[in-house]
Amino acid sequence: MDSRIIIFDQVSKIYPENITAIQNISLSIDRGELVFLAGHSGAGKSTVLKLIAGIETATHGSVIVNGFELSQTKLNHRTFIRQHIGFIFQDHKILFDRNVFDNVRLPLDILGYSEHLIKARVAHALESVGLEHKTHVMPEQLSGGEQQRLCIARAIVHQPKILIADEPTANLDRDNALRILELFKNFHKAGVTMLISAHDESILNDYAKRIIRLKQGQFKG
Amino acid sequence: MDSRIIIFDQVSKIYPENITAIQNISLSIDRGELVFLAGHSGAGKSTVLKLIAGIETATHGSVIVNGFELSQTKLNHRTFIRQHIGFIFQDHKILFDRNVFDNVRLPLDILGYSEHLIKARVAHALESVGLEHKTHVMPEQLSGGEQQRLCIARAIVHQPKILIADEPTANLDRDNALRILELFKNFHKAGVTMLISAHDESILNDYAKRIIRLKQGQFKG
Amino acid sequence: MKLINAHYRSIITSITRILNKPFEHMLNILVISIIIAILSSIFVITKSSRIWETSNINYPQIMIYLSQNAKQSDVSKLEVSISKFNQKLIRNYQFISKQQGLQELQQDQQLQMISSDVITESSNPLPDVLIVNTNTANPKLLSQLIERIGNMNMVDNVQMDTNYANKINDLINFIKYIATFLQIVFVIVFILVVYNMIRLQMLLRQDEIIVSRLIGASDSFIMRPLAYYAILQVTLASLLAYFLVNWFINFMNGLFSNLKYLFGNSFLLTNLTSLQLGQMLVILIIFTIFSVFLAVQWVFKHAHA
Amino acid sequence: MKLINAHYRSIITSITRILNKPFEHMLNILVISIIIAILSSIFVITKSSRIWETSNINYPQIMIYLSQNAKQSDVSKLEVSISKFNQKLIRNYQFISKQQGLQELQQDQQLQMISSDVITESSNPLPDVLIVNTNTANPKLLSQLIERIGNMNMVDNVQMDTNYANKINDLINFIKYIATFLQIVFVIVFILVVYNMIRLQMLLRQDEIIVSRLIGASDSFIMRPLAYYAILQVTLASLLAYFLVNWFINFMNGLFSNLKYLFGNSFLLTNLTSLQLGQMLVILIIFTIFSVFLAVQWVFKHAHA
Ligand SMILES: Nc1ncnc2c1ncn2[C@@H]1O[C@H](COP(=O)(O)OP(=O)(O)OP(=O)(O)O)[C@@H](O)[C@H]1O
Ligand SMILES: Nc1ncnc2c1ncn2[C@@H]1O[C@H](COP(=O)(O)OP(=O)(O)OP(=O)(O)O)[C@@H](O)[C@H]1O
Ligand SMILES: [Mg+2]
Ligand SMILES: [Mg+2]
Repeated sequence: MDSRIIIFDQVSKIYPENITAIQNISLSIDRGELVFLAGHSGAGKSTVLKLIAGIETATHGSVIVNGFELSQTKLNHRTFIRQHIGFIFQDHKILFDRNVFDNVRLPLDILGYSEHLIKARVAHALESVGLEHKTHVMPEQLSGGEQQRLCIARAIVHQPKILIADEPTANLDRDNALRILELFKNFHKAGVTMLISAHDESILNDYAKRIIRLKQGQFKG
Repeated sequence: MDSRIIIFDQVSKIYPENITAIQNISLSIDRGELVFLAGHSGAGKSTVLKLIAGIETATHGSVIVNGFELSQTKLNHRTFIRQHIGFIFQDHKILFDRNVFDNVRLPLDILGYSEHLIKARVAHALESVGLEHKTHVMPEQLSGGEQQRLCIARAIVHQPKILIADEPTANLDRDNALRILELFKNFHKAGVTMLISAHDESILNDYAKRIIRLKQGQFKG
Repeated sequence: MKLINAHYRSIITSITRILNKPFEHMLNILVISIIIAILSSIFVITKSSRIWETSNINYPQIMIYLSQNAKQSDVSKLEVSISKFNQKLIRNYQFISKQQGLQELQQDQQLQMISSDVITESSNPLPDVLIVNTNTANPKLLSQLIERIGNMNMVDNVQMDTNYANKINDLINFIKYIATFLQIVFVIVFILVVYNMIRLQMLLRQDEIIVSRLIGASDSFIMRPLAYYAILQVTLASLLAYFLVNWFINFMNGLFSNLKYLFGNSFLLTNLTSLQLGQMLVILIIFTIFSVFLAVQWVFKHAHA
Repeated sequence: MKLINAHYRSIITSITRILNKPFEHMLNILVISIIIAILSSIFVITKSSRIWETSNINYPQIMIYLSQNAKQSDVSKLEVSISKFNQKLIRNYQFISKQQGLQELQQDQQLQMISSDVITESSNPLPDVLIVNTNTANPKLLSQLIERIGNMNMVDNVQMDTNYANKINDLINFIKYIATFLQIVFVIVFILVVYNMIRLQMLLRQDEIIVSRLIGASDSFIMRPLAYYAILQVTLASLLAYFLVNWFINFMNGLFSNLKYLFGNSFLLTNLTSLQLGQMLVILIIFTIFSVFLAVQWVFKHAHA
């Protein structure tokens, strides 16, 4: 078994109207590795993460996740890969028509878990992010930071093999941010492969095993 | 004319189900002042800002903005006050069904500006935040930081008397954050009253004229 | 000036919205126009049948058989008393003398065989007859009328096909019944569909509405484009319905002209006049604005901002 | 096991959705049910009128006048040849002898006055008559039939109210025309309304669909609750429509029983059998699933994720 779980081989992503987000990037990430992705606004961080989850498709080069070359994988199989990834979206993508509990259970519904297991798992995930007292609250009644933590709970509830977090601490004060990073560290210890983007490197220094720096779609130093 | 444009007099805000967000806060802000609001996630920063814009109503005490006691002002008059406030929402509130230009023009439409003036004002606002090259792009094609700057452009396009920004730099890298703060400083110089919340105080140090620190709904030190 | 500009922009906005997603909006317009078309068809049919009803012999005839020894002067007297009856009861009458009666009888194929040899001009057993065309199908009024005529001088016998009278009366009531019933059903359907259309439109634009409110939009700023949108929809639907009804009328009139002999006179559907079309449109638009108002209030309450 | 669980959850979800916003969904159900009710009413009416059509004397009668010197044996021969005609052309026939004809004639009020003195049993000018009830209203077939009968032995004269035949034929075609026309219109309306309902449902749940896709939901995971939702709506609407039609039938039958004498026999609408109801439901549901599929594909294309 290949020790590398994510491989980028000379990947470029050009959005419509010739907007080059990523240019000729190659990288590989081992199973269980913890990698940070840093870079200015518009550097291409989110694009890299979306390519891994198969949400965007590379224009050139190949993206291989868990042995699958994504651009050659059928859409239905790509959604299957997503089921094994936890994704914390930069714009949250919270569903405002249902309460915190029902937001967090969504990945488990997709995987077809039983009601019993769902209750236990959701409770555990909410506890990890410190939202256990908001279980039955509607998302619009949460503060910005609480919403962010809700997204984290949804991404980890099905205990994915790969956890991708796009600026997971952007809306959090230092204490809460450190708490979340601590949580991620535990995941890392449990063998989860992790990719975390951040525009603010200062908070990473204690944790960074490996930092990839992007600048205008290319690797930097 | 009262030099104070915003007055909180023993204000408390208790959300449904007895969630106390703000407890017995009194403060006053002078015309043209620049004030920062700091505090942990859930401290009540957004609540204070929403009370000023009349989006939420105080449970106890009185909130006076520009001479109007908001809780005694009719809804229609409250929307009138909002027209003179620029609000940068923590959750952006971008309309994804229209392009950047049409998002930014919205406040001018509400004020009934002519097409000619709208074009000039929007162009100028987009330029101030560095989004002039994205004028006709759909918001979903913007990176997280670009979306945040779009919100800032919409809040300043009608040159409001009061500018309220709820974590305007949360999604921005340091360079872009400093650029935005520089922009705010220029507004401040032009006489706009400004209230900016942030969970991260480090970036404020160079600018802070006055910092109000919240902790669990109350003033702190 | 600002207000005119605002209205102008709202109109442009709603037209652009419809042009941007023509298929979706066409569906709505089509459904609404079908409902309006059905409503106006029912209106057209009842209106036309009322015209047809009054201008055609479809009310029962009363046959007055005079006694054999009635003279010309008796007939004249009788005619005078009958012409005094209310227009609403009697439309006109017709005198058929013994001689005319005989001629008609001789033209009847089946009777020819038996009558030709037996009955001749000299031995005419037929009475003079006065045929009265009534103007009502109400059985009560008709039986009163028959009683009064029966008591007149020189009247031997009065006959009316009461069965026929009842039939006509029932048929007319029946048609009115069904027409009213269908009209009520389709007015309700129209109300529900328009209200629902606007509610859904608002739900689909809920983000826009909430954000606009938050940055200071007034109720009217939000209502205006929705109202124009709905008015535009209903107007387009009404026009489409007008053409549908026009086509339906032509189609039906084509059929009716083939069926001409089934009805006393040719039954013709007449289209709505432009005045009626205008009135209908105004009523529909008033209702539409009211619906928009209700729908907007509903969303405001649920968006509480 | 997982799949059954998933289906079970989808059903529960769609029921909860309907129960959570009963008013909105009731509107949809009502509109759909009215359309279904109209469709099934048309079906019921055409079905019932077909039954009525075959069981009532509404096809033209042919009167065969035999020559005066026809004997009993001639009549029998004639009856045999007529009974050989196709069932589709001739339902039955009835022989009326001179004597019977005379008796009937003597009972006719108007003729009594002239015939009683003149025509007696001994000097009976009437012919024997054979009345044939036909089974078709097709003018071409009827005139062929008349020609063939006219050429038969001892037949003096063949008469048919061709005018009446044409009327009946036209009327039947006319009703079929309109029924078909209305059925097509309302099937189209049904398609548009259901498709639109699901599309709007999906637009309203677009966020949910997009987010679900992004975290790995398959097409069927997204389609399932929507399909159940739509099926539930259509099923409820069908049931409601069934009651509406039932009520309509009772209402109409009440009216018809008053109008009994207008129609040869009492005209009765019969409701859909439970088999027909089941068939209708199955067809509607198949169509509904197809609509859901189309609508889902449409949204997937536009959400391209
Ligand atoms: N769907 C899209 N269509 C077109 N252009 C896009 C799209 N998504 C991103 N872009 C552009 O690609 C570039 C990189 O975007 P990306 O979202 O990857 O940046 P980022 O590093 O995540 O920035 P941020 O820190 O602001 O989130 C930006 O210039 C952005 O405008
Ligand atoms: N609409 C609401 N209904 C109920 N509770 C609410 C509502 N909005 C906020 N709260 C609660 O009030 C408290 C303060 O919220 P607020 O949004 O003011 O915090 P904040 O300082 O802006 O936090 P953050 O930095 O995370 O945005 C939180 O506990 C939050 O859950
Ligand atoms: Mg990003
Ligand atoms: Mg906040």
